[in-house]
Amino acid sequence: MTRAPERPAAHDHVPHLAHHFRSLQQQYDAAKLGMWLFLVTEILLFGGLFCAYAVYRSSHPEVFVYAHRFLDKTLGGLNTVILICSSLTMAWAVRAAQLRNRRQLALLLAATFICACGFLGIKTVEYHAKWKHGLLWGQRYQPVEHTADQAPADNAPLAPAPTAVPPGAGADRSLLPAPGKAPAGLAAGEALTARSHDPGNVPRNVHLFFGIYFVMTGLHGLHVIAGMVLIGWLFVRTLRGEFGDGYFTPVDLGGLYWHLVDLIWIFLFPLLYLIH
Amino acid sequence: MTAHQPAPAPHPGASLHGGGAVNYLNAAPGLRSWLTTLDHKRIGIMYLISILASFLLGGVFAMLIRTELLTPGRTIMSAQQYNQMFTLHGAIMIFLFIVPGIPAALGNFVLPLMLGAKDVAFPRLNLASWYFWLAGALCLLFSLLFGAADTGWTFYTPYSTTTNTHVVATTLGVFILGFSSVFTGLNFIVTIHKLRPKSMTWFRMPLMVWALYATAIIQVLATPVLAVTLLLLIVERTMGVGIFDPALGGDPVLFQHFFWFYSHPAVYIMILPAMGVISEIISPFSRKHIFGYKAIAYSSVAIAGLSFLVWGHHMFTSGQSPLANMIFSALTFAVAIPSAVKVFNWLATMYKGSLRLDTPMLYVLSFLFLFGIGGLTGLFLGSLATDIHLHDTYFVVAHFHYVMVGGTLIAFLAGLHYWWPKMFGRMYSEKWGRISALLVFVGFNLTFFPQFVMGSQGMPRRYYNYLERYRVYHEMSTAGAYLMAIAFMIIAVYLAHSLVKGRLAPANPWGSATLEWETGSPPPVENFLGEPQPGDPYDFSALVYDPALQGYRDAKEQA
Amino acid sequence: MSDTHAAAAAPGSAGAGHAESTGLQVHIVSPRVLLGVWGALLLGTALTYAATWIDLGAGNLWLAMAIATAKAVCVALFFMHLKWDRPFLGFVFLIAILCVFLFVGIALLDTQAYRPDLIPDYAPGITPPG
Amino acid sequence: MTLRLFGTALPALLGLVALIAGAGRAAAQSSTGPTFWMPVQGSTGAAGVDSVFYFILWIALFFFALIVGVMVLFVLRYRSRPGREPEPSQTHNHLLELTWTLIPAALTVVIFGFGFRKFLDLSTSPANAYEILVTGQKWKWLFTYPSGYVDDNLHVAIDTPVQLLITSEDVIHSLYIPDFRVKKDAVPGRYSKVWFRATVPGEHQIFCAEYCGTGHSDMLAQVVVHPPGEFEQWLATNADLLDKLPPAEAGARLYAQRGCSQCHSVDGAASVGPTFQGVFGHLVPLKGGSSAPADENYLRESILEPQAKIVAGFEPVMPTYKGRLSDREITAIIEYIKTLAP
Repeated sequence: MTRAPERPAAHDHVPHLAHHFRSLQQQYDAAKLGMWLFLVTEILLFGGLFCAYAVYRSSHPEVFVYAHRFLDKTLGGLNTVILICSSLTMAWAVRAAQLRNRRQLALLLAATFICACGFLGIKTVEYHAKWKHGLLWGQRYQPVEHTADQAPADNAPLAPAPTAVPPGAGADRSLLPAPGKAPAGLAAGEALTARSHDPGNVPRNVHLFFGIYFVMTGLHGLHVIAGMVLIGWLFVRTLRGEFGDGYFTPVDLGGLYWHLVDLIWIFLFPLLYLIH
Repeated sequence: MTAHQPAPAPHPGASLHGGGAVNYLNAAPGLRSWLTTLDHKRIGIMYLISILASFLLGGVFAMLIRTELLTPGRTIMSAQQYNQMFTLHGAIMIFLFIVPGIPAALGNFVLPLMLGAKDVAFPRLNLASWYFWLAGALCLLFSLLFGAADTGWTFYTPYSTTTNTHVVATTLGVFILGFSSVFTGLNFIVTIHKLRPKSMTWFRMPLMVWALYATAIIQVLATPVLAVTLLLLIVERTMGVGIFDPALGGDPVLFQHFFWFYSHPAVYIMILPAMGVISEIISPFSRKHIFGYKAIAYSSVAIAGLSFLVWGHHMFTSGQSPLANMIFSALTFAVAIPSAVKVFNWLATMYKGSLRLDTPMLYVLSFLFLFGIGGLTGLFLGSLATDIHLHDTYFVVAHFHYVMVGGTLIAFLAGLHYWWPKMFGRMYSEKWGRISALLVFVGFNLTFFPQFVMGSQGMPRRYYNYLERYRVYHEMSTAGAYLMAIAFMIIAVYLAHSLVKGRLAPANPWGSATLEWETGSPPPVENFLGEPQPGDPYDFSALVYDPALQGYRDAKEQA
Repeated sequence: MSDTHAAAAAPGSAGAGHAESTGLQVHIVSPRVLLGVWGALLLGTALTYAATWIDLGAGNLWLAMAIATAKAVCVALFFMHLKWDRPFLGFVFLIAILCVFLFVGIALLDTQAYRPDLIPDYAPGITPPG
Repeated sequence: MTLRLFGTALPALLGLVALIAGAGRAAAQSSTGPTFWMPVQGSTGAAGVDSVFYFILWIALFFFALIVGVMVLFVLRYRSRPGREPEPSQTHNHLLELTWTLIPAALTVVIFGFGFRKFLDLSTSPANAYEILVTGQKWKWLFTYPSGYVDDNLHVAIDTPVQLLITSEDVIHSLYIPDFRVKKDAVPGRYSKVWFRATVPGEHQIFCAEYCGTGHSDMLAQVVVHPPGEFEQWLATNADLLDKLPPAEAGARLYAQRGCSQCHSVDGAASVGPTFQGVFGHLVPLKGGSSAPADENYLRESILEPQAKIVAGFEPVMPTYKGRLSDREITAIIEYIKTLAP
């Protein structure tokens, strides 16, 4: 909770100790409990979306199985890895702050920030591809003809024009130099071509999946942005040398927030990208 | 007990203007010092002023609604305006007034004092929550000026997604108000856990604190779900993400699950602090130790827990499955029990006491009467067979108002009169206090009791027009509403008058044993001049009445 | 709720240290633990990924959720310090999870129970694509 | 002072108790007629619901009298007055507290059970029930009979189990028949079922109980309970009115029955939509300055695609009637509009 009054009240002798606390320990415990309660509200906020997801997945399983193939497992997985790394750097940053290693702290915060940028960058690529193929929510769901074939080429901006490539091969371009065996990508490709040949198999109300996909990842994205602001602010305070003397509460709390953002993605990834 | 106080008379900070003693009111002059204050007492007062303003606004809407309903068909406004009126009346009264009413205004002021703490855990967050309240209120005002939502405060889809009024502005306002509510609750939980002096153990906490604790738990756990519900509603209206809109394949009944998962616990956010106030007042005014302290404390927490298991009783006719209907009906009755326990304990507290029937106590008595009716009529609505008939009729409207106005508002008035001397260091006119308390009681029953009857006779709620056969009930109801309005005006007048002309208040006018009465009226900026000594909050044996002070003081202390 | 009788906080284990000038009792996580958890998380991700190649029907969902939960527990315990913090914080966390389960559970139970009443694929506002 | 206050307050509050109690008693000899609390018992289900209602009412009255009685007694006996000192007594008593926890607990279980049993009676319809499709739309009820005939009132035969299949065209409505103690939401995208067996011939009020916008309180209809034999007759005479009546007259009936009348007057008064009077054959000013001649095609288009041309000064709120009115029905309505000269 960045608003927690950790800053020293002007007249105080003990630096960073607000007037209404008896000891730094008490102040630290209070701040920490406050942050955890804030995380509780975040969990319930997303809880609502998970509820919507559960209800619609159980009522329209075919929609979810069909539509999730339009998401790019590779990019999703990549983002998961990025977030996990950012969690590591963040946790390490807390350690650095506790050990008063200001330089390391600054570096690790910067690293975390860069990871966050990477995550958003990849999300942008994914969103852009969805937009291009009209894979949107509600009435805006207007998939271009045979989206199926192009879907795995979601990451077109990263790959050479996918048109000539057999369906599905596009997916691995992003990671592998040569087009070829990316099981996930291929699986998707075959399934889709199979479908696009007889449209009878395409379930109705596919837009529901994309509505939920955009709401969930969108809200999560907003939280990533908020996290970046928070980390940036911590970074500045570090450069100002505010965390040099063993005072690290803000870093600790910022870390908790960032890990929660990671936690939520850990569930979003399999639920949205890896439906079987 | 009050050893830390400088010798009484003139009392520490007993006076508002100068008079020597420095207190939280005169410590720092100027509007700016208020708008930037981190003092929980000042923030409490700011909240008090704001919520009273919104109560006035919501009250005006209520009077307009009752006037419109005086006759069937058009009386003073169009159907569209009427629909916006009752929507705003509901939204303003619930989200701007009742929810923050007791916790954020009275609670903010007394909680740290009762605990013997210097402030709440996060003073800045506390101030922020007030500014969030302000932002939310402004959003609602904006929507009010530019075509307010006509959806009812429940925002049911698909009506709320299709109507062409400013639903987004209204829901955004409520969304922002959610933050202020969450921040208050979060702050209180941490304060209660971390800021108590060593000697203030859990079971020495005043019951008001227990009530605020239970309330805060609900605020933190339930409000985010309302937030996400409103977010989904907003993206539905602005971008057409059809999660709740059947036209887009969405499920409107799911919206009702979302909405009531917050909004049922929310009614306990509204009533629990009220129960706390009652426990706080009934004991000193009976000069008796509260009966069954632990039972009352635990029942608050029990209500908080159970409140999350009963939301479906708002959906018995909505197409919810019979299975869920059964589960929710059964659980609903479970909530009745802790509430009953509290009532019996309050009655037992009065037994063999010496009852001082001053204004706060009169409100407590009318609370017992009105909340009794409100609670018992809840049985009709919890029971499946009868709810099918009564759901969405005036019976529900009456029940809701008996609990929320007869319960919460009355308790709020009780608390306001009880803590008024502590807040402003002045006594109000006891005579007018009692008269208006009686007027409120009579006016309230006249307004809402007929609504039970017309409800069970079939009059649906949210009706602009109605059949002739319901007319007489509506006329009674409107008459009562005017009577209540008069009573509220009287209250406003004598309270305002007391601020300037009122007799200076002693530190402990009622002879209460909770800590806030150990410090001056009004309290100093630091709350306590010495280290407060928490004891049994309902043991009055150490207190004696001192005519010189016109208040109570510690028996051991020299007058 | 014993946490309120405060002061003597988390026991410092292996890499325990504490900041003299602040006198705060905090546990400092050792690099070994940090990297270990990191590795476990990457492994978990790989597993979730691999799990989609084998077909367990409905089992896939539960497997994926199980792995995700395991990863979440790792993050909460070590990166978020729950392992060394006051148990009450973990309790708060669990309450939140419990609430979400309650909400999702009952909503799911009801929506599945009334599904027969729904008109299949009702969505007049949507013009079917293609 | 205090005493005088209570001197005045007491009669008021005791009078209230007496009122409720008296009312309860009057009602307790439950005839099927209307009582202080409840409307006529117009169906077999009603009696069951009322029995639960009065059962709870008596319990409630008992506890209310107990609470207020004790309160008033204490106020009179223990009010502080010169020389009155509080007498010592227990600050808690587990046995006592347990009793007043368990007794209400037990009672609530009973109330739940009773209410649930009657609820099951209400919700499980007999197999041979006569089915009628109910459609809610802003702000009108439509009742479709097995024959396909649509009426704006609910006609049923007495002593016959009737099952209603309820749905909605636009937003959520709620079909509410107080005399039958029946209420069920009409939710778009689903069919809700409710049943009753009417026992009292004549008309019974139908309300919309779920708020649905401007016309919510005018979304009324009647249940007409026919004595034995008459229902079939009534249905037969109304079933094929398009064949029986000249188009204009049939159109007049459809105008009243299919919801046109909710928004379009025939006397020149503008309401939610423009009036039908003298529309035909004239130029209609449209939103955005242009205008259009009101011929057959214009009227047909306005019915099927209401958003295509919006008359100046009105909101685009009319739902499409595509699939809700047959071609013949639309023609009949147009014929009717033609007859409405100023």
